[in-house]
Amino acid sequence: MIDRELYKGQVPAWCPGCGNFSILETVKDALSELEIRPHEITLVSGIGQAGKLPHYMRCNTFNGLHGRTLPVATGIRLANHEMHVIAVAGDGDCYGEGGNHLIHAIRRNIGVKLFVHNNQIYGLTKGQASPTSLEGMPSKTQPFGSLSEPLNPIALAVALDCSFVARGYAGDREYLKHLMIEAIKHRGFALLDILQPCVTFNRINTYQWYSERVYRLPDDYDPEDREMAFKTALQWGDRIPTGIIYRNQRPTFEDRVPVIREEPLVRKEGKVETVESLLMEFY
Amino acid sequence: MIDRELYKGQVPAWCPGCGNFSILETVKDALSELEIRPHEITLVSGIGQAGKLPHYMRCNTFNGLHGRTLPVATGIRLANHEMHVIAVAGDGDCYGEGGNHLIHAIRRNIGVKLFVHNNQIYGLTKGQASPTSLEGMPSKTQPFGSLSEPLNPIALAVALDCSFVARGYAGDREYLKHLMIEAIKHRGFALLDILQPCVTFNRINTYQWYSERVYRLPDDYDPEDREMAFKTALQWGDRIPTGIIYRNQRPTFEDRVPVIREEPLVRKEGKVETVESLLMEFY
Amino acid sequence: MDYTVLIGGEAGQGIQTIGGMLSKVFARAGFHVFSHQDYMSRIRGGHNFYQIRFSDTPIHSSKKTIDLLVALNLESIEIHSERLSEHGMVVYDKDFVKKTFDGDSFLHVPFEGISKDKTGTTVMANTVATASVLGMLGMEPDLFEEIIKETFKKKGEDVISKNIEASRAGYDYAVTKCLKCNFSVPLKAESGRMLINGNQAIGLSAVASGCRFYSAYPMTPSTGIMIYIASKAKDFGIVVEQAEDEISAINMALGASFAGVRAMTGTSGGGFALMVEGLSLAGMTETPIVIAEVQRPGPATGLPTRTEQADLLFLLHAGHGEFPRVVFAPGNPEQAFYLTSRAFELAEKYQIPVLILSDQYLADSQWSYEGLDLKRLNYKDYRIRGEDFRGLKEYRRHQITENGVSPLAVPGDAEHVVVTDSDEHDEDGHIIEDSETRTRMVRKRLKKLDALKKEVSPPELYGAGSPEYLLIGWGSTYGLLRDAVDRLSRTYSIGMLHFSQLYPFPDDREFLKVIVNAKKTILVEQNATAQFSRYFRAETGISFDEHILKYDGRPFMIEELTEEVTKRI
Amino acid sequence: MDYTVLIGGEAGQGIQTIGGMLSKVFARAGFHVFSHQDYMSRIRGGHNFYQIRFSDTPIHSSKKTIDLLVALNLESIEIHSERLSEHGMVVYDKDFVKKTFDGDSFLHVPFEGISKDKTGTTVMANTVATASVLGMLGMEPDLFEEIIKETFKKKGEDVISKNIEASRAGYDYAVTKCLKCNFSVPLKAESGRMLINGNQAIGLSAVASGCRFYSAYPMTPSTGIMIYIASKAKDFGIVVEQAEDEISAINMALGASFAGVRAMTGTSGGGFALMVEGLSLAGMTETPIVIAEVQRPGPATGLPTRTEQADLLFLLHAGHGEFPRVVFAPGNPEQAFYLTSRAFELAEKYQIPVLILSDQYLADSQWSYEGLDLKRLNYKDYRIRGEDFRGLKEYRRHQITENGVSPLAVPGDAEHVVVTDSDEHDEDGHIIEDSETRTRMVRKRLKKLDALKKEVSPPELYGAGSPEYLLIGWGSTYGLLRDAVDRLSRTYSIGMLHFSQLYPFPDDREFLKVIVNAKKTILVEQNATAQFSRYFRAETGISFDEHILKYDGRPFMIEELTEEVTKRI
Ligand SMILES: Cc1ncc(C[n+]2csc(CCOP(=O)(O)OP(=O)(O)O)c2C)c(N)n1
Ligand SMILES: Cc1ncc(C[n+]2csc(CCOP(=O)(O)OP(=O)(O)O)c2C)c(N)n1
Ligand code: SF4
Ligand code: SF4
Ligand SMILES: [Mg+2]
Ligand SMILES: [Mg+2]
Repeated sequence: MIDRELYKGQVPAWCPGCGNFSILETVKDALSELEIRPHEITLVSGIGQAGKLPHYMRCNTFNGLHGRTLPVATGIRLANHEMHVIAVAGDGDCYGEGGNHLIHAIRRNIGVKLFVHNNQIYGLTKGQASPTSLEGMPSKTQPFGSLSEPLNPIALAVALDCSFVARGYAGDREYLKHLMIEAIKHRGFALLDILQPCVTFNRINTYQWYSERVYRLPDDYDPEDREMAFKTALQWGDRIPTGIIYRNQRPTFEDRVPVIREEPLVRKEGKVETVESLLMEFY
Repeated sequence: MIDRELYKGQVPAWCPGCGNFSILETVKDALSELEIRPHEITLVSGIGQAGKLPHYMRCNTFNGLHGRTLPVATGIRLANHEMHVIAVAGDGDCYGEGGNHLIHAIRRNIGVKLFVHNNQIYGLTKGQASPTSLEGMPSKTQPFGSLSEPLNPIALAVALDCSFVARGYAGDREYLKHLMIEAIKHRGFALLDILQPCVTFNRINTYQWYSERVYRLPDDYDPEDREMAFKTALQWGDRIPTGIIYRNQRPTFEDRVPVIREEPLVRKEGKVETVESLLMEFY
Repeated sequence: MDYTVLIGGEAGQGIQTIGGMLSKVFARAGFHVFSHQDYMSRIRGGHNFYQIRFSDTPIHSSKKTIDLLVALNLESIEIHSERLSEHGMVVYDKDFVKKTFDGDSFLHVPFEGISKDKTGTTVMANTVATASVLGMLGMEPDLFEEIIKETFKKKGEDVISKNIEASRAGYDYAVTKCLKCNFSVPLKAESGRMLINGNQAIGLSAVASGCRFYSAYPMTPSTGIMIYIASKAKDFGIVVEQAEDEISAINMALGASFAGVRAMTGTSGGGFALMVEGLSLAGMTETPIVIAEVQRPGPATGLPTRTEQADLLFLLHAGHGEFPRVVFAPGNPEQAFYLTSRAFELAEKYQIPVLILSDQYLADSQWSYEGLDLKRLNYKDYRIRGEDFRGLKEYRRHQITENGVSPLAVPGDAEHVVVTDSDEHDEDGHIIEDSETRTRMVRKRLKKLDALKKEVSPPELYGAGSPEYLLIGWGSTYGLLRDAVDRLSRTYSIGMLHFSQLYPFPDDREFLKVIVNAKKTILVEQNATAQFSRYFRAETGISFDEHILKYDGRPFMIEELTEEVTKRI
Repeated sequence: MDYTVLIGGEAGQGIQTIGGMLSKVFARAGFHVFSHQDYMSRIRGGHNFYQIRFSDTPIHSSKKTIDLLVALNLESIEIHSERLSEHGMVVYDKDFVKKTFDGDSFLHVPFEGISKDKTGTTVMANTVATASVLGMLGMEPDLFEEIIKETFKKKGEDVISKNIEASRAGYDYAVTKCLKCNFSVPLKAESGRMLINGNQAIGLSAVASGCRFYSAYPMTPSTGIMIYIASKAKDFGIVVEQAEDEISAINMALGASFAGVRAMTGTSGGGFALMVEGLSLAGMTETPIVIAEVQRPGPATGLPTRTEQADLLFLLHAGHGEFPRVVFAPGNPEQAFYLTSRAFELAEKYQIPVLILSDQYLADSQWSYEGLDLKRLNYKDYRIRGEDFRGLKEYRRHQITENGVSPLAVPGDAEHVVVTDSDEHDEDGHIIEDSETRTRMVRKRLKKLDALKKEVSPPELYGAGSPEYLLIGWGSTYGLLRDAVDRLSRTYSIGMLHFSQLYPFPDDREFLKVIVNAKKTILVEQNATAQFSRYFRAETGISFDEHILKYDGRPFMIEELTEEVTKRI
């Protein structure tokens, strides 16, 4: 266990009571328990309330553009796969603006862990519907409420054979810590969707709403059974499962790129002297 | 039945033997059978070999950017939902560059039909791996072959509760016509993924490769059973199912936008005189 | 009379409610009002403020000096009290601020206490605060009560009467307790003035100009346009769609426009960056579109809730390849209103993208007007529809014509097909590769610029007819430049040349004389590299003598600007 | 001696194989070679050609007049035969062309027939065609046989010997049958020359400059860079990743760069449009990145396999907000080689994005050189790594320094954390909103421009020292301008001023004298709006007298250009 003080960052600018606080604290718990020191991890985030998290920690940080966490995280991980890389994103960030990158990060099975603060709303921009907002949720930019069917990120990930798919809840820190630790320990890409109450703008999916519905998957649940996982993924309504919903052991992207098999790219010595041979090919 | 000559367009610039020819002819068959006249339909396409299809027909056409067929098609359909709108895309176009739009078009359940010419390769740009290329497929830009798990568009669509999900094969025109007709008749968004041999660049997924594997779903297959659909969607290898894999009747986006319930947006008369009242709100 | 009220506090404390109500009262009373907002990129906490200036003579900018500070927390007093004018007052609730101030210029009003007292809850503290300001200013309480009635109409009689009660109590408290208050606000005028900000003006004008389709992805500070249009969607038959990203937003709007309706999108710099490929697509397919870009300081995320004018050169040149465009940069809500309508007109008439370049300062600043003239918006439908389309013998979407403008028809309305392509194409819209067609099509598209140069008005000259000192600016600095000219013209021969129709550069170059004849030209811009100066030199070869630049994300205060100008004279 | 061979036919007929082999033979023989390619956006059919010019004196452009036309189909004869020189010859296979030509200038060689005869299959028809050209030219067959051996090494002895047999037969056939052939190619030189195109030069230099990460999305005509680097990935330890889209490509490269490796991406105009937000991110986070933009004609998809120089102003101003950048536009593969290395150097030294602006003409044109000097690429690692990083007492990623450059460390190498942000930030990289930090950070970033202006070299002057007539250009027109000067300097006092280091505009403005002193300045550009002229006026206030513009997607032929120049003189 590492002293949690080591991760102490700026003072959060979130609203009092926001679900993000417990996610932040839980990230610290998980890292501390895994004994990952601040310089051994890079947090990559986008723009949104969730995207501010790395500033409230102390660790390597790339706080990039809205929606673009995963490409940046992928680049970092490919350049240095001994670095732990966690992408911290909002639901708008990751399922809206950045949806395409999610699909392809899952396909790559790159060793990046994606923590989505899923508050089912656009928080930072003051309450528009997000891809996970419930159908009909009214907002100022949706004159007739959100008209689309909410995105089910868990089902999507299972369908794409994502090698680690889990759902956590900001209101259940103990279990959330467990899920974070499992995600970080997992080889390959991990999606951890975290239900996060937004106390200011989301008046539907409140702490109470979640608490009444969320349950932990039973111990005998087998996350390796894909069809079962799909069925579980579709559960949403009166009962919302949390836990590791799907997991498999397919090879990671890092495993498959031969040039980084022996050592991380960032530590490879240049071979500028051998460039001479390349020149000769043009004669 | 409308005379197919009515749809006659430019001379195709595809390679002889390309699977696109039979898709083109089948589109004409389907439209002719449905008696949709050239001006009653708009084909929207992107860039790629598939994207050229509308030029080889005669009908309203918006041949836009690589990857952006669905947003354009959505705009057209929202502006005029009495217009038939078909988006014609390549696998790179639609599952690579445009992946995000696919997810959200499915969520909207907008009455656009998406025909994907899935040749598991980038044709027009000369043979790079596409998102559906088999793992390990070598190409000049993938020094170690395609390293990602191929995207399964059918499973993805089922997971997102897409209201019509089908797979066709360019080598089975009769059945393909049936699927196109069903897709066009379907209320809501329809994804029709069409296996299309690229005789020039894809030396793996040839006519023979597909023909040995592809089969039609049996008559008693129930596309309304989502779990069954997911199972069927995962079939890929020795046996590849074609047919309507999943279908549901959820409300369409057009149904849900109140302002176009009575008549298409494009035919709404302006009410500029009533703007006066808006001004008053600022006093 | 020229007073400034500043309401300061944390995000979430109701600054906007108080500020909004007060400005409305001042405008209804017939005063000239100018307000601007300063807020952080957070939802609760931090420090935000709302600054309102009102006067019986025209004003167009914010002052540094404030006369009445409504402090909702201690920080507001710490930050702003040094800006208080000689007889300036601070009103605060010592329970909020958690400190008592004894000075003459401090008035404690128990905002929450009075609310609680009169209504049983503290929720009407903002009403108390607003009313106490009116009391301190010595204004009548009636207009505010009228506004309360309108605002809470939907919430029912009980809410209204409680608010009125709270308001009266706050008002009376202030009148009674503020012995040092020394404001002299004239009686209200016969008729009130309207109050509108930049985002609302663009949204209002879009609705009035027949915009039928608005797709966008939320992005501060542009979201206000979307909110306005969405609020009118039902009554005016408009489809407003929140897209999955900005790329989709612009492509959807282009699809809708192709299908026959007026379409628009709006965003800020980062979102606009994502739309650039679509902009080029609009250029190639000659699809009309209006795009509002409401700037904030960059690069990248920058300062997301603040103001800057640093996307000018980017917008002028955005997009690969060459195609005509129009770029407007309204100077105030009134110009935003007329220019947005002009944007729809030109976009459709010439089948081009038209860009409206605004910024957070303009977006969130309220100006007051006697009225806006709807008759100045001349709506003409340039599309070929129904009978007219059916009557055509043949139709070619990209027909080459003398002025470069081809017939724009609504697909489906006749048996002719409408075909367009992002590849180079022939008159029918089909893909081509030959050298001759390419050359003719490039010329056809660029030909439109000839006519566009005549559609564009020259810049506005204000102040001395042939000034010795000439202030030059564009976009949202309009009010500041005008006010600076007004202030300095007592001492100097000074004028302003303000550009709101930026591109194409007008054919009529008469106005260059003023520049050439000036003893000194002083460019004022809210960016670090004097972008307009560069643009101007590219067009004319002329360089300005001095640059006054500001790039901290905050607008100029008028004193700041005049001081800077004086230094450069 | 100055001959041009043109190989024409349909896509898929092997034009590139024949053209590639012939150019290689000419270069090995020690001649100066220049080739360019003209191809359609399709995989089979249509009309493509490959044009090779070779000479015993330096040449840098294509001629309109051709001396030997290798026609793989009838269309090639129809299109190109009017360009034949007086003694020009057409070689064709009447079975391909499906027509017989009797004229003296036509030679039928049964490409497929000979191949079939000698090897049992028709697959070696291209070898026959290549050899027959060498026979007609009266060159020795040995170099070609050497090349066959190298090319087919992996395919085995049998393939090699069959190809050699086919080649000998084709060669002999031509020598025997071409009685009218009247070419006089000098004997080959002692040493051969290397042959390289623009894309290869950029790729080669990237590898040589320590590029470790290349992510891109395929886009003609930039894909050649990716293909080159991918082909060296294994041997040089480079990660090459085909991203899902261009947005991902640039963000991945930024991630890799942040993590400590040299990173690059490449695309064409439309893909670059999608990268613009990422470009701005590079600016804000001060992350080094090299971006190659290989232009094709726009707007939108335009003519995807052709050439244009119409993205200049777009690249110079792309991105919201203000940040320093460098823009290079190499004039030939040699410059591309040195400037790409410079791009990596400056990107890392100043922690900025560096853009390399190329185009299809440069990308696909081969130039011949005696050699390229690897020693001119001075590789220096500007990152703080390992021990050095661990040795630091404290570390601030965005520390404010005198020249604006902060320490760039490799995260993970020491216990210090490396923090950056797309929002405005403090020296530690953490988000801020205050006015003072903002102002200091803007200044810090822009400060780098001062030093950059000194890093950039002034344009290259060629021809008369103080010419009366001055041709001005940038990027890929370099060879054309030089050749035009060479041709016209017999008659006129003429020179060329060529810009390959476009932005920032160099501090050293000595060279402006040449412009001011010239009787006439003539700008030559491949676009429709004279973009460089606009840029130049923005920088200097100076306008050029004449513009020669071409925007049909094809490069100038040297005759065409000299004729145009003569008209303007
Ligand atoms: C390209 C771009 N578009 C839009 C925005 C504006 N924006 C900032 S955060 C945000 C959405 C926030 O929602 P979410 O991602 O769910 O995060 P949350 O605030 O709810 O944690 C948006 C639209 C942006 N910064 N960049
Ligand atoms: C923004 C952008 N990026 C890249 C390209 C280049 N490009 C054209 S088509 C294509 C891929 C073609 O593959 P696919 O979509 O599968 O279509 P196919 O040719 O196989 O039918 C690419 C990458 C482009 N036109 N625009
Ligand atoms: S707006 Fe919502 S998500 Fe954002 S900080 Fe406040 S409570 Fe949290
Ligand atoms: S390259 Fe492939 S997909 Fe394209 S036309 Fe040829 S065979 Fe068809
Ligand atoms: Mg959210
Ligand atoms: Mg494909």
